[in-house]
Amino acid sequence: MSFIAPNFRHPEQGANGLGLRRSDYEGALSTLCAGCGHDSVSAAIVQACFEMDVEPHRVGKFSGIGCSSKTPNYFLNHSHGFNSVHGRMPSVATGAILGNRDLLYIGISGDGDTASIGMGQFIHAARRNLDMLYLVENNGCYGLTKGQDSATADLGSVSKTGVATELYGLDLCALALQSGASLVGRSFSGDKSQLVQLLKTAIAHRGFAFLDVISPCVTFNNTPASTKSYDYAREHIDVAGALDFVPHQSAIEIDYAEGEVQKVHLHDGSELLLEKVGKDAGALDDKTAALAAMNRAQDAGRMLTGLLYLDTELPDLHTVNRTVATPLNQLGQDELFPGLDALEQINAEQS
Amino acid sequence: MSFIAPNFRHPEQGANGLGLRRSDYEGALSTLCAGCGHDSVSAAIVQACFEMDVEPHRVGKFSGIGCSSKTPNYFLNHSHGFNSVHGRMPSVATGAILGNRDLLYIGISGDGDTASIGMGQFIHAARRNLDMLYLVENNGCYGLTKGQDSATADLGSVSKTGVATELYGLDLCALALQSGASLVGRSFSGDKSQLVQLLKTAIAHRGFAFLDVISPCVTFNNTPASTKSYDYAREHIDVAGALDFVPHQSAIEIDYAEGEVQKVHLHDGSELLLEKVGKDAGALDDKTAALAAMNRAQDAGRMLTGLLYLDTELPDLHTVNRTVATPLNQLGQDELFPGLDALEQINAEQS
Amino acid sequence: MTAPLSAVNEFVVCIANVNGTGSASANALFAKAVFAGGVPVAPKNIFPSNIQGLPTWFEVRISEAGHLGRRGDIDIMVGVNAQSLEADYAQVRPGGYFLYDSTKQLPQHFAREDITHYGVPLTALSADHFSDMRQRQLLSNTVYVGALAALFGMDLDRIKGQLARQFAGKERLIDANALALDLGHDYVRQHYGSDSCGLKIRELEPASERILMTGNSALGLGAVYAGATVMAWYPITPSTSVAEAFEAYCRRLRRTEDGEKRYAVIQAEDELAALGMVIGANWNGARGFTATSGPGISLMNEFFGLAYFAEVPAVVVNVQRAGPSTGMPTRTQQSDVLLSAYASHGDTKHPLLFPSDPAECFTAMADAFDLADRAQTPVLVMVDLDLGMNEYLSAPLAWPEGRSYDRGKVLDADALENLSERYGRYLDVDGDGIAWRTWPGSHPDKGAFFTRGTSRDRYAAYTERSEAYSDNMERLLRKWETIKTLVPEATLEHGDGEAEIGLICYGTSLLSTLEAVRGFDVPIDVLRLRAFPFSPNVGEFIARHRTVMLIEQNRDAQMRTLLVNELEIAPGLIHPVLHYDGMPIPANTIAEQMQRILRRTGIQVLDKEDVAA
Amino acid sequence: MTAPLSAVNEFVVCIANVNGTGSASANALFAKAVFAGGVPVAPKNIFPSNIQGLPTWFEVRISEAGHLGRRGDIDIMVGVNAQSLEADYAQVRPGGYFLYDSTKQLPQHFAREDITHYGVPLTALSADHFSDMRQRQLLSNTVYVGALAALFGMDLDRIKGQLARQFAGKERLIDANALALDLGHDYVRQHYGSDSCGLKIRELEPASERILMTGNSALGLGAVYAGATVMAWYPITPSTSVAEAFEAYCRRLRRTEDGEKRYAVIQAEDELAALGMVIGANWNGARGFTATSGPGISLMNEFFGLAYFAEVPAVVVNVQRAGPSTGMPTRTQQSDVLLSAYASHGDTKHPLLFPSDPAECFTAMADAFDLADRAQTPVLVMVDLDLGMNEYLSAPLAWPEGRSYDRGKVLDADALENLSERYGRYLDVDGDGIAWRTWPGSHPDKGAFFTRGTSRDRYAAYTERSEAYSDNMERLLRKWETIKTLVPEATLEHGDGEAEIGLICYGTSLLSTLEAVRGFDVPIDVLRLRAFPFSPNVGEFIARHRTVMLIEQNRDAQMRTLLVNELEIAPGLIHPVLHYDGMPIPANTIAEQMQRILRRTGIQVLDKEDVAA
Ligand SMILES: Cc1ncc(C[n+]2csc(CCOP(=O)(O)OP(=O)(O)O)c2C)c(N)n1
Ligand SMILES: Cc1ncc(C[n+]2csc(CCOP(=O)(O)OP(=O)(O)O)c2C)c(N)n1
Ligand code: SF4
Ligand code: SF4
Ligand SMILES: [Mg+2]
Ligand SMILES: [Mg+2]
Repeated sequence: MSFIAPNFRHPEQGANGLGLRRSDYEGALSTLCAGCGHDSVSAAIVQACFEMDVEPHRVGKFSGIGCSSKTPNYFLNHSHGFNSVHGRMPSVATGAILGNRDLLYIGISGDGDTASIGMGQFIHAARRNLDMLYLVENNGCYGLTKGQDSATADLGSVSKTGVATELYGLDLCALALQSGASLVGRSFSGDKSQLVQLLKTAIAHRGFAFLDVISPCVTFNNTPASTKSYDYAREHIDVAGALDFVPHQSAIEIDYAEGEVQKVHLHDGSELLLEKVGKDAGALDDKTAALAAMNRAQDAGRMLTGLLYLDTELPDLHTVNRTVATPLNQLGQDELFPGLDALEQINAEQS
Repeated sequence: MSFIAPNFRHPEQGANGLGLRRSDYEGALSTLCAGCGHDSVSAAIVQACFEMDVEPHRVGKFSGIGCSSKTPNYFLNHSHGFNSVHGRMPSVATGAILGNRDLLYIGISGDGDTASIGMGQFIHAARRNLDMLYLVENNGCYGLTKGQDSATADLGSVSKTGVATELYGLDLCALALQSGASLVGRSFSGDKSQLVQLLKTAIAHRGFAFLDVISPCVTFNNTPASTKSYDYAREHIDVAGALDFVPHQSAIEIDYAEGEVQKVHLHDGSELLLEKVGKDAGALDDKTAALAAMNRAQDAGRMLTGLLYLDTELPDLHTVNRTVATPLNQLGQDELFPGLDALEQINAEQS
Repeated sequence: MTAPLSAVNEFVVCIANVNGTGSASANALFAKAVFAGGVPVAPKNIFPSNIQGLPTWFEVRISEAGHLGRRGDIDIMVGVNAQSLEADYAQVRPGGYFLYDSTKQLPQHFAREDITHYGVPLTALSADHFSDMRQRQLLSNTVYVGALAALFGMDLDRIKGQLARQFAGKERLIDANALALDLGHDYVRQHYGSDSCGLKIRELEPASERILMTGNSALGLGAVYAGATVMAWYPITPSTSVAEAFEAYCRRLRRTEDGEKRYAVIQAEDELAALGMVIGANWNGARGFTATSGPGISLMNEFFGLAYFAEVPAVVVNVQRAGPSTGMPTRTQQSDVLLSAYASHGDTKHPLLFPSDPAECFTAMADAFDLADRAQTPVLVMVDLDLGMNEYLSAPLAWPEGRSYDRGKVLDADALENLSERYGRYLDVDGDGIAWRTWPGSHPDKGAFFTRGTSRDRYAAYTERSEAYSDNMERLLRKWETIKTLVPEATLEHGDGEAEIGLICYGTSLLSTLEAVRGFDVPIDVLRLRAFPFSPNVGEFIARHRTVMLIEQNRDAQMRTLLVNELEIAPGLIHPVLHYDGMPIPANTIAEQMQRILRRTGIQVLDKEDVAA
Repeated sequence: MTAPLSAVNEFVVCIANVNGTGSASANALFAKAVFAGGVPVAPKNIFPSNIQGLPTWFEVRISEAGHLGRRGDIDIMVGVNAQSLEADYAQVRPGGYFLYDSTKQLPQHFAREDITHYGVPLTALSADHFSDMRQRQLLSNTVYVGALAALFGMDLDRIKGQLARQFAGKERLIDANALALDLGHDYVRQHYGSDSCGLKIRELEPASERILMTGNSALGLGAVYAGATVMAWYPITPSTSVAEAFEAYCRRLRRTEDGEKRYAVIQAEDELAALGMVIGANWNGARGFTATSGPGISLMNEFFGLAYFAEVPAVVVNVQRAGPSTGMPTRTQQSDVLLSAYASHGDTKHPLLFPSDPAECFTAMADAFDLADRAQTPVLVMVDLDLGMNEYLSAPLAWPEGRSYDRGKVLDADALENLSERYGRYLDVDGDGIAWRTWPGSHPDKGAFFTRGTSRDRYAAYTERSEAYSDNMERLLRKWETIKTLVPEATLEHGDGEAEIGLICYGTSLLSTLEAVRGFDVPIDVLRLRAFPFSPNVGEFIARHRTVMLIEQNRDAQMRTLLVNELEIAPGLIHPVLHYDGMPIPANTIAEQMQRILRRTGIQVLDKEDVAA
């Protein structure tokens, strides 16, 4: 998928810039079904973090409940993880982010976890532009409770139950966008290279980076008539425009024809190169155009993948809050305790 | 606002087609602040129900908690009402609608009640295309708890607290549309004639009719720098196109230039006449165009009011469910009890 | 050397497998076939909280004597899961048997001398006869059923008959499975003869008609019979199959000729919404219910308070699992008792029903709807994973001739028309604490009222007057007294009520309790609670017995808290017998704790096994 | 004819007004001025659950003797609300006084002969002197303060001094209010002289330093001093002002020179999210808390279970209001005790702290954070609307010199570096049931673990093994034993501990209990609970007293349930004294119920008023 060859060199064979190997980014053995899309997503996260020189222990991993929500246990073993309760991952992540602004936060959720019980928290996390990667492993069903339709199941899609979905399927990208997320992308667990590029972009971005990843459930929703099956995804994907993520360490000199490629600077100094597709492709931060493109694709029965929206200017929650640079959890009594004089003063005011 | 003079005649002076007077549609004395927008909305509901010949006792009124949610007590005294818990009105209404498909259901909520604690239920009620009118009295703040910002408070808007809102304000119309609502409209409590027309349309419609009504809170959010104040609303409204609701009882013969007016048939036999505004106005059921129009208006700091979207084809929940015509609550033991033979048969199957 | 176990119709089989391999239908086939031969069985499915690849066990207790609680040890193990093989092997009782897949050789150290080994090449036999990969895996499970049949001397035709029922209409499957049965059966006969195993199954003429059914199926069907028309739910183990059963039975029993539904089942967006929908439906006069488990009950607290205070009927099935938090979703417990009884902030109490088997589950739904309608309050039907998801032996489901729905105090259009006094929604006209309600849309100008969770006067008008508030709260207490007269009585399950020792239990602890009791040679009475609040005979039972023990499956003795609190009983009078490791309570756990308590209270008894030893 | 009441520094004033008319600042001015003169006051604001136009009362108890609970009747009423005038008028004690706005004439039937009437043309006086409409309304309230000052013989300069403090920096407001004070004062002097009213306020030299502050302000400030950095909340009466106070004090005390914040306050989307955020912050090593009321606690049940089971610290302030459901949002109660103690499905228990006044509220926050960190569990600080939203007389807020934050068992980077054994998140290395935690990001390759609400082994690895599950649940019980040693002890508030009669109370029932006790002429001991679980002296107290009564503000005697359940006490030994109408508990309610109980238990006592009568 990458249209520019990566020119990033590893310091030593098999190790990244931190001298860590890929295995340092792995997690516990997966207990998911063989062939589950979620395992591919975990692998892509391992890959992206490894290539981005992410310090594994400087990551906080979050999830709700579901097969997808189990996956944070299956990558980054040296990170702390928090498998919380169903649908409430966003709030737990919010608190953690408030408590320490210096870690990289990765939240993994499922379509059941996010689009049903977690809808409110999802929308509000987007609205606050929390500085995190929020990834939904979207299989259109409730895997862990044995295959019920989720709210992202498309109208007419048929899972293993054999009954066609009769309700409107929610588009999480559109909802995230409409709620204030500053980065919105969609991918497919079977398209690792695109997914890794999107993950790197999301990691480099400061703000709420939402990725909706079609991740088939082989056990309950990989039927011929399912719109979340491997086959269907492979056949119905439209790519919004290839992208290449260029980490800030690497000096780049690239040849590209003016106007064909859009260049975006990310907060950590990285650069993003985007191929422009079609003549009606709007600017990356044109919300109206992005929504229109998504809805048009949906109407045409297609799935639009790639980076769909990016606004690097939108302040994240800490910026809005004007939080001090030192993480709040690092402040000790010296910095936090207002002193006995102040207390005496306050007592005097109340008497 | 009506561009066609109503030709509906009352059978007797001051009474409607049912022989009821306007006072038969009123409720208890309001305890809201003098000048509160919500009281105007109640008055508009009274007006619409009166003019539509709604049988007052065939209405179910629902709400959550808040000043807005108190209002079902202030209209239609002969209807049963249910003032439930904060943010959960949609689910209570869903159950009631399932239990009796024959009543008219009106749900009133606030922007706090819907856009924060109630976001999940709101989106899912829209997604199910529940046959109800769902109206948010949107004042950008939490009136009853003394004026905190709500999630619909616009970025930069300043309430009585004096602090400008620092987060992205949610657009409930856009979210309803993106979630599957079949009717979406916006109005202003100060524009009674538009509001009454929208209410009538919503009442005649079968499916989820969402109305976002800017309804200023005179006590906490009617400041000069508030985008939900009376003055601001009056100065920043764009009308999406005038509409005229023609009840099914009245035979109409209207002159209008072809192409200027769009005619829509509603489920109860009523007709809707819509003036088309601007050359880029899409069809009423073009979701992409409707979203684009809303987002463009918002970007321009304007508020787009009127009927923004209508899809009369989308099946409501009962249609999807294939529920019998007789309301479920009318079925007695005769219809519901499967009989002792069937039980014996089932016992035999388990042995 | 230990002598090989020998028993007829009294032993425990365990099949240790991997989940996601389709063993469920083979396992069920075995248990149902035993049952079809008239022999009482209690199958228990012990499965992991994941979909594929982790250990799962299917434990079948076979007991002509009717001991159908969990015994806690294994007479014969079918070990086909490499991951757990070591532990499974170790678990076999001395003298017991171990059947394994001999397609690969068993590791050297599997060399217990106190048990008998049966190697059967399950995989190889299946591979030799079936070509489709998935079918091979599935049918290797059926092969061990055939092998077991040979060991236990079961009638193969009986099993094939069961097969035909199980796969009715799927001839290809029936044939393939029949072949697999033969393969296992014949292999064992050829290699081990027909008398090598001391465990035997002998068909019986059953004394009375019995069924084998899961509690959840019975609950779902019970709701259909009870006239429920609205079911709103959110998937959660172990309650999901209540919704599935309700929907499946409705599809069969509640559709018009042209397929229209006399019901609505909604998968809600979460448990809060599910209970909200149930409240809305009942408010509107339709019987609505939901089914959930612990996490859902936690989320429903606010709505429970609303339904209590606004007096809206609601039925909630709580299929309990091991808590707290996500806990162990596929393990059983009785640990939501306290929360369910007092759910919500403020002063609240909710009636609970505790069925013990499928027949009672079926009836409990009718009782719950009647009680909810009559008392205008939420009612919880409390079961657990063990009863909910396992096939339980039970009397057939029964509906008493002529039993009709009690919709409680509802004023319909006619009654409203004839009403001479002013209608007051919260007016206690009958003195039982229960006022008359009306359903929306009934009458043009009488009976409408505004329901709310805030304080109101007797005419449903909003008020913050202290007296109106207290008046209402006190009426709710009067209603609670009325409810005591409406719930099912506790039942004496053993003894004549005159013993010195009294045991109290409820729900799925019954069978193991009865089994434990039979091991003691002193008179013991067993009382089974069937509802909260408690019927008067509960307090009497406690007062009449010198030593009272309460058996329950949670850590904190939650039912004991309810007893003490509601009956004003000194806690010291009730000795807790607790089990909370997530497995169904075994009889020997109860017996051991009973021994300890009796010793502590100075009562000297020996249990029969001690006597025998 | 009844003689006019006459009292110095011992009476109750009530101002009956309409809400939304800005009376709050005038009312506060009066109460604060009395207090500034050294006289103990207890103001109580009784307001409706709406914003404008409904009746509201401001009741001020003035008591040199320090009786600062609610007395329950009124000596002098200021009646300026037409809606409630009739009832307000009726409420004045025989011999009492009634001050009204004589701009309009009082209706004919306001003609009680047993009280003294003062007509003061509040509206007219204000209208004559102020032009702005809104100001006229506001200042007519200040006029009655001036009038009261004249009746009670208060020093007007004292009030004006208070005025200057209250409106510091707003000179125009000060001048206008001073004028309004004079208008009321002068009118009364001219028309009624200075001796017409028998109720007088005489300034005192206060024995000790005291402050007047709301509990919520003290809680908010307490959190600042306790080092809280994250506050997540959702608006709900009566807890909102905890968040407001925390934020306001942080803005003042916790910003860098260039305005950056050493804190974050987030208005969450609901209470579930609020507690989720608090859990996330604490998990990450930042002290985080939330404040809510009953409905919020109900919604938080699932998260309480998670925090309990995953062992994440969290502090939750519960400002209780009248339940259940929405109940009476602006009325007080102690009715979330049971739910708070056992919140969540499954077996769970949470420590509760019960401060009784602002100084204790302040300290309770430090205690709560220390306890939460040390015990790695959620801790609730339980107050109620009465203490939370009313100005309470209190000792000054105090922070013991040298008290430092106890962050509990946390392994930092160095400790991890030096760790020789394998780190186990749930390993009970110290035998107190509390294991060591680590904060994310501390060390490159040691100490990371996966937090979950599902069963895991001592090394935090997922497991469904029964033994690992039980092992963990039993360790949590050991931890609970440790917690008992960490919570504040119950305190003896009256008596020498040797009486036959023992009263137990907690929170805001203390003052009225002490006042009720003083009316009896037998020895009575009063014990005040300050925490759940209970300190050992609670059980001892109950054992040592022949008659024990428990005073609480709920219908179902919820604390009694906790006592009985946790201390294994026979319920019959604890007589409930209950009050639950939403108003603060008055002393006479307690005294009456005490009388009844004593009579029932055969103890003959007369209370002092009976003696006097
Ligand atoms: C409060 C609560 N309700 C229900 C459940 C049961 N539950 C576990 S996982 C799950 C759905 C998971 O679906 P999804 O998020 O799509 O994950 P997937 O398994 O498909 O990856 C549900 C409903 C729960 N754990 N908690
Ligand atoms: C569970 C719960 N949380 C909080 C509250 C407190 N509360 C009452 S009304 C309200 C907000 C109302 O805002 P909105 O819906 O916008 O109505 P408005 O008063 O502005 O019309 C809140 C938070 C509550 N009643 N229940
Ligand atoms: S059930 Fe579906 S989602 Fe779950 S692990 Fe298996 S394939 Fe993946
Ligand atoms: S506070 Fe605001 S929303 Fe509430 S009644 Fe007053 S004006 Fe209306
Ligand atoms: Mg899913
Ligand atoms: Mg509002």
